[in-house]
Amino acid sequence: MQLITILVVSFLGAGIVYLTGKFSGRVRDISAVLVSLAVVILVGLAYNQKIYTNFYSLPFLNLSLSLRLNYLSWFFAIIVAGIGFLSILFSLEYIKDYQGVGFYYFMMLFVNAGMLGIVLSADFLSFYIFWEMMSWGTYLLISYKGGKAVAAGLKYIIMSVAGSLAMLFAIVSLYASYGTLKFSSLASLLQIASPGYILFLLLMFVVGFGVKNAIWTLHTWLPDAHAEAVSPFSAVLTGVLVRMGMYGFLLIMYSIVGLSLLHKLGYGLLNFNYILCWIGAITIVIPTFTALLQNDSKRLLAWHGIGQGGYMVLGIGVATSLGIAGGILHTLNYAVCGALLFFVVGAIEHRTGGVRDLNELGGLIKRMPVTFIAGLAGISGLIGVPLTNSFVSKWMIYKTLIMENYPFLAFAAFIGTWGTILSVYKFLHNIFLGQLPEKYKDVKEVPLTMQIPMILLSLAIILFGILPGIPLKVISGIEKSFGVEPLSTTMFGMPKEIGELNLINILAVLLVAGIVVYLIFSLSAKSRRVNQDDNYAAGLFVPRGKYQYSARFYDQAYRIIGPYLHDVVDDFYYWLVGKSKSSFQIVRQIYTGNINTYALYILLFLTLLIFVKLGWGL
Amino acid sequence: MSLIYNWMYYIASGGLILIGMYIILVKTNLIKIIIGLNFIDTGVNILLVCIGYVKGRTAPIFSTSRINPTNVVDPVPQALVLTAIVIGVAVLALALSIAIKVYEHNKTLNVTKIRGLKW
Amino acid sequence: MRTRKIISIIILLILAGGFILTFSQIPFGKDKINVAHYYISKGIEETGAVNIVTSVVLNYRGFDTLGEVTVLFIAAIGLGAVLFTEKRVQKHASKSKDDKTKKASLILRTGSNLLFPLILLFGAYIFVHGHLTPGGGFQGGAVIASGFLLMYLAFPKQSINKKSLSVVESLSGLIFVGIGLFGLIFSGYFLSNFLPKGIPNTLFSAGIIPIIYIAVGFKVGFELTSVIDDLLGRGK
Amino acid sequence: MVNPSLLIGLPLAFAFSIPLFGLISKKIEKYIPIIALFINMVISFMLIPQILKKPIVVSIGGWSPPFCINLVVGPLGILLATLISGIGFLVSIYAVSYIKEEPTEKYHILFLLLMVGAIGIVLTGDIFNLFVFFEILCISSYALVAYYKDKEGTEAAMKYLIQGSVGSSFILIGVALLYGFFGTLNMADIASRITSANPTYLFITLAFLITGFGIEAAIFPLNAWLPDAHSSAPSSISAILSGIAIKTGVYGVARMVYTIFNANSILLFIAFLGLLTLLIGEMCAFRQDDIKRLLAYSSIGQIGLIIFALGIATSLGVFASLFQIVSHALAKALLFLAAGYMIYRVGSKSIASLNGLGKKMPLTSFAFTIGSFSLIGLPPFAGFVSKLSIVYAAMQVKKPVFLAFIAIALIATIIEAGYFFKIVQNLYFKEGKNLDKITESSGYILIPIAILAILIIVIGVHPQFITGLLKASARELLERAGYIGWVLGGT
Repeated sequence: MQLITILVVSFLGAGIVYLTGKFSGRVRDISAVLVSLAVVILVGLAYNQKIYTNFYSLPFLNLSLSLRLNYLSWFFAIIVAGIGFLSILFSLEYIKDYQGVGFYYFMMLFVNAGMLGIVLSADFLSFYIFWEMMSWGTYLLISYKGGKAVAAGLKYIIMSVAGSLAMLFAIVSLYASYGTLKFSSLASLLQIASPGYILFLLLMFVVGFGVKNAIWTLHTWLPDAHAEAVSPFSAVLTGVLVRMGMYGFLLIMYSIVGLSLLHKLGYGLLNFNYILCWIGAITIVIPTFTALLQNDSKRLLAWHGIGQGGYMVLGIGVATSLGIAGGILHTLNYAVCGALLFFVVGAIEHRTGGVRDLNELGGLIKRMPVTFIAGLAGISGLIGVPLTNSFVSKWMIYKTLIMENYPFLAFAAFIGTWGTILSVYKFLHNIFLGQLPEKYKDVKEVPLTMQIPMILLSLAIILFGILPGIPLKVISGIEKSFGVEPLSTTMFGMPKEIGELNLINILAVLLVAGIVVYLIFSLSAKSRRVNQDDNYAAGLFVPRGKYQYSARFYDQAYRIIGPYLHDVVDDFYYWLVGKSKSSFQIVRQIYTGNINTYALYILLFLTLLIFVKLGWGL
Repeated sequence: MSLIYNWMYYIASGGLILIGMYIILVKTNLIKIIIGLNFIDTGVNILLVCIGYVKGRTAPIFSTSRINPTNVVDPVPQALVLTAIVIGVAVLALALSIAIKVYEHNKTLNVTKIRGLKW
Repeated sequence: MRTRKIISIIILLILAGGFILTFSQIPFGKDKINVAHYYISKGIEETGAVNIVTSVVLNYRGFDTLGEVTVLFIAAIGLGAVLFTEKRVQKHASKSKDDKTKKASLILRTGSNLLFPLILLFGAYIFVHGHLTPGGGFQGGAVIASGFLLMYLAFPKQSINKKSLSVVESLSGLIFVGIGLFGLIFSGYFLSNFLPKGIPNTLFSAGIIPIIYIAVGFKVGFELTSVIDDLLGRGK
Repeated sequence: MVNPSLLIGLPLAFAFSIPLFGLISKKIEKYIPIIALFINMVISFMLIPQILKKPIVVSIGGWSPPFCINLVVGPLGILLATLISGIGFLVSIYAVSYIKEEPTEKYHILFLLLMVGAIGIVLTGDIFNLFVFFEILCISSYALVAYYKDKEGTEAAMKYLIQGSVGSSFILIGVALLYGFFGTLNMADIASRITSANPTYLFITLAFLITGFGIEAAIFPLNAWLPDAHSSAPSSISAILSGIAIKTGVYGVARMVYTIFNANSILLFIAFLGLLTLLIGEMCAFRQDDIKRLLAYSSIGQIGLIIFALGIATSLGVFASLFQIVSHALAKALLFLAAGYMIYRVGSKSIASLNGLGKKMPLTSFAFTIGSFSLIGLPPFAGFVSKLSIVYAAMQVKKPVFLAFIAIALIATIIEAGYFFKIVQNLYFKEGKNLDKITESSGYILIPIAILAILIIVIGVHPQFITGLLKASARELLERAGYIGWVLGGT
């Protein structure tokens, strides 16, 4: 009942918000916030409960739709609800000047509701239904801005439909073989299935979830979609929507197929998990370095979104207790950081009139201090600076890779982190540091409703960075439900058996170091404060316009690595589409417009029927 | 000889049908194509009558008492032919009226040139 | 074009083969009568019509005939719909030309005047006696339409009143359906022969058959007339 | 008990009386089809519960079945009759303000007769009568396609007429041969005697019948008329043609193959043909710039899916096929009606001209979106459930060939998604030109569109409304002994 309430509130809430929007914009805004807050509270209240309910039945297919709640679904549900709430809050000011605001709120809430449905469903049919609802809702939201977003939306939905059809294929074949779609029953029924069939299933699901989670070769929709969507929705996209794929991976690999079966798939190095790990590693390296080349702030973050997804896939691919926990924890951590960074970009966009080009921004630190701090927290989180959340999850992933003797994979993960550091530094620097362009002189800090989500998320980064035990407790519950040996954790990190990680110690060390540094700096000579506009270059007046050394930041690096990072996969897809278009053109010419030819077709068909019958005795 | 006698009507009906089809396949004049349709129609009607015919029997009209009920042909195909003819006429009339319109718009009856709609 | 001819001939040869194979299973001129035995043996008794074809057409398979009437109606209406626009335009244009070009000869005009009532009478005879002799509503209607065609030939400028045509058409159609519905009311079956059968071989026999045939005769006659009228490019 | 012959008799009477009403007032005419089809709809709804208990066999004229024409109102018949009268009713409401070009009176007569033909086809139990009703449907649709009398319309009607009458000649040949073989025209009677003839030679007859009905059903090489006719007809007629007329062709094929001939050997071939039709239809639709032509090609694709499911020939397959018939009929009627009015407002058929209409005609565009999502097969719309059933039915037979087929069918769905999503984006997210004067559709246009959209959602969310009837219908097609038993008595 509780789960049904959550879904009903979130779906009906979306409708109600849309309807109230017809009367008053203000009421609509308030009710949108209230609905999303109510969902957060409802999900929060459901913590640590185990629920299973049937909510609908389709007697003609002998199927019933059901919902369930366990640690896994609660973990994702709270991320969905939380990020959803914050993005709605952030949207209040951001979206004000757009057309069709009612539609926007409706779709935001609808997509959130769809995602809640995905994580709460207990059988594949309801999973698929909510999945598709989320997909088309997302498509509408991505295209919402018009212009370039239209192409991005189309690209997204085509890839998404292709993925979900692969998934449908697998789901229906499951149903045809076993007569049930319940996760729990399938989990036991599949234990006696042939490895070939399991591999086929996993392959189909990997395609389906991989499109969403943007693993390499299926990732090409993501940069466009993230860049062109409105920023609050980009936050939802990168933080939670894309991670539905992650949820799917966890569900199919560990909750249903199970670890013991997974290990039987393949021979030696050619086994499923190892290949998945490599896909994860490639997904880390290539997109992270591609991000380095981007000049569009959202596109840069989008490529990082792909790269961080690689860490998660790598983590769960290794399939040890620590690795899985690392992967899941990184999902949460990235959701926080990613959403925060997109909020930051959104705030910048909001104040500068939609500027995303990193070469045109700069020096906003004084003008938008809160945003700057949020951005700093976000990139620290993304990199995994100690005392931020991702430090823990990345540490866990590295540790797993080293413990399990995967040196190359570990190396790939490290390289990824370097790339991350390089490119997010560019991000932060080009926006906030350096010279302030003339035109942004009057830029002000964003309003409070936009600050709150950023502040909350920044706090969350620090909180989970110091107290990783909070999410890890839930995660060990998840692992227990997978039948994996649960990770033992403490509030501040890991116990000794695995390899000591105690963030209190680190905190203490860093605090001491920080105090020392501060003392040194405060004792050393004072630097003179200069007005931001007060820039002289060797005694010459600066030409108006851009004078910033950060324009084309990594120009040298481009020349070296640029050619290798060309997105061949994307080119391949475009080639495929082009080829199929031209082949459709050929097929189309069957319909010549000449009635004699059409009559010929009819008679050909008739004779073919007769001929086939008489010739081969059909 | 009896073979030809037995097959004559079938040959006529099948032949008419095939000739009609050939016209539709090969001729480019719209009116000729419509004539071809009519050929097929006529062929089918003959076929129907052939099927109902029984050698040496008379029409199923008992206007005089001399007619024996066992000595009449099958009345059903004749009834069907009646319907089929009327339907053929209806299609023909409509086809001609559309042909008039097509000619007005295209100034030609050559179907290879009336190809505004294709692909 | 050449290849098309060759292909079509090949196709048609295969088709001809198919026909031969099928016809070989349906011997010509043999007694294959199955269901129709019932009609032949019981027809007169059950329907009162001595023309078994008529009893099949109007009673046993009366529904087909209703459909057939409908098809003809559709053709007439469809023709009117398709040829609708240019009528008014042409009427103006043709008026001036008509005087010189469209004038029938005296012989034709006199002969038509003389023959027209006879043709109508003949047509009426055919459809009234549909249950007794070969003939019926369709044949009679066609004869009537030929009379009107003759009139059009003789007097090209005059035209029949379209409105009254359509009224007759729809009234006779309604009579047919109405009889069917009356049958439903009186005996529980659509189009059942609920009227007394009378003595076979007399004019007033066979229940609803003559009534329907009269309606059909009018309907077919006027529909074909309106088709002719439309194709001549005139009318209201 | 309501007599099912009223379903045909009443609209026929109304159609004949339209000219008479026209004498009274020109304004009444256009409401006659609404009244007639509404009565029809009510009658067929009333009949459904009875028929689910026991099918009704009505003889016309009062003789026992093999000797006269009879209506066999089984679940399949009533399902399709309800669908036809329902959609016809909605389209006739639409036509009240949509059809302005003279002679409107003739339009309404032809429209009503088209519906009579369609209902007759699905209800009749006599094969020659089937042919007659088929002709009623075809001839009235030829005339209606040419209704605008423009260059495209007449050309399309001409092509449709030639192909269609070749098809109906084939049907008549088939009927004649069947009569030659068995000496009877009652479908149940033929079905019970079918084993007495040599199946090889009988197959030629079946080939003629399949080709004949296949032309109306738009199976692949026979469907060249469809894009022309559907795109040039008035939109209300396109909705009927796509929603109903081609379904009657499918019904014809299904009746012949399943009930009469019991031709199980050909089913795989039919499934293959369906798949081919699906692929070709979607490929052609993808490249269209003309919205109506695009929808027409999409109809070809959907009909391919329907025929594919029909070829699966398990009870679930036929069920899914019928479900797809219902959901496609609703969605395609909706799409044509909505697109028709958009075209009317914009004045152009090109897809690009629909840009930005989402803001000017929000309700129409919204309905269009629902229709296209349903066709793609997205939940929670009706198309999802039907497509899911088809996929499941194909998987359930556990033959590798069907597995491959359904995989290809799913790939075709991606193509379909490609063009429909593009149109939806054009509606909402692209900037249009010269949209200032465009306003939302009027009431008569919106009511049918809204009802169809609601139906799509309701069936999508709660498919149980119709699944009972669909299951019974599937059983009717598959259990031919039952069908013969209803008509001839005994089993």
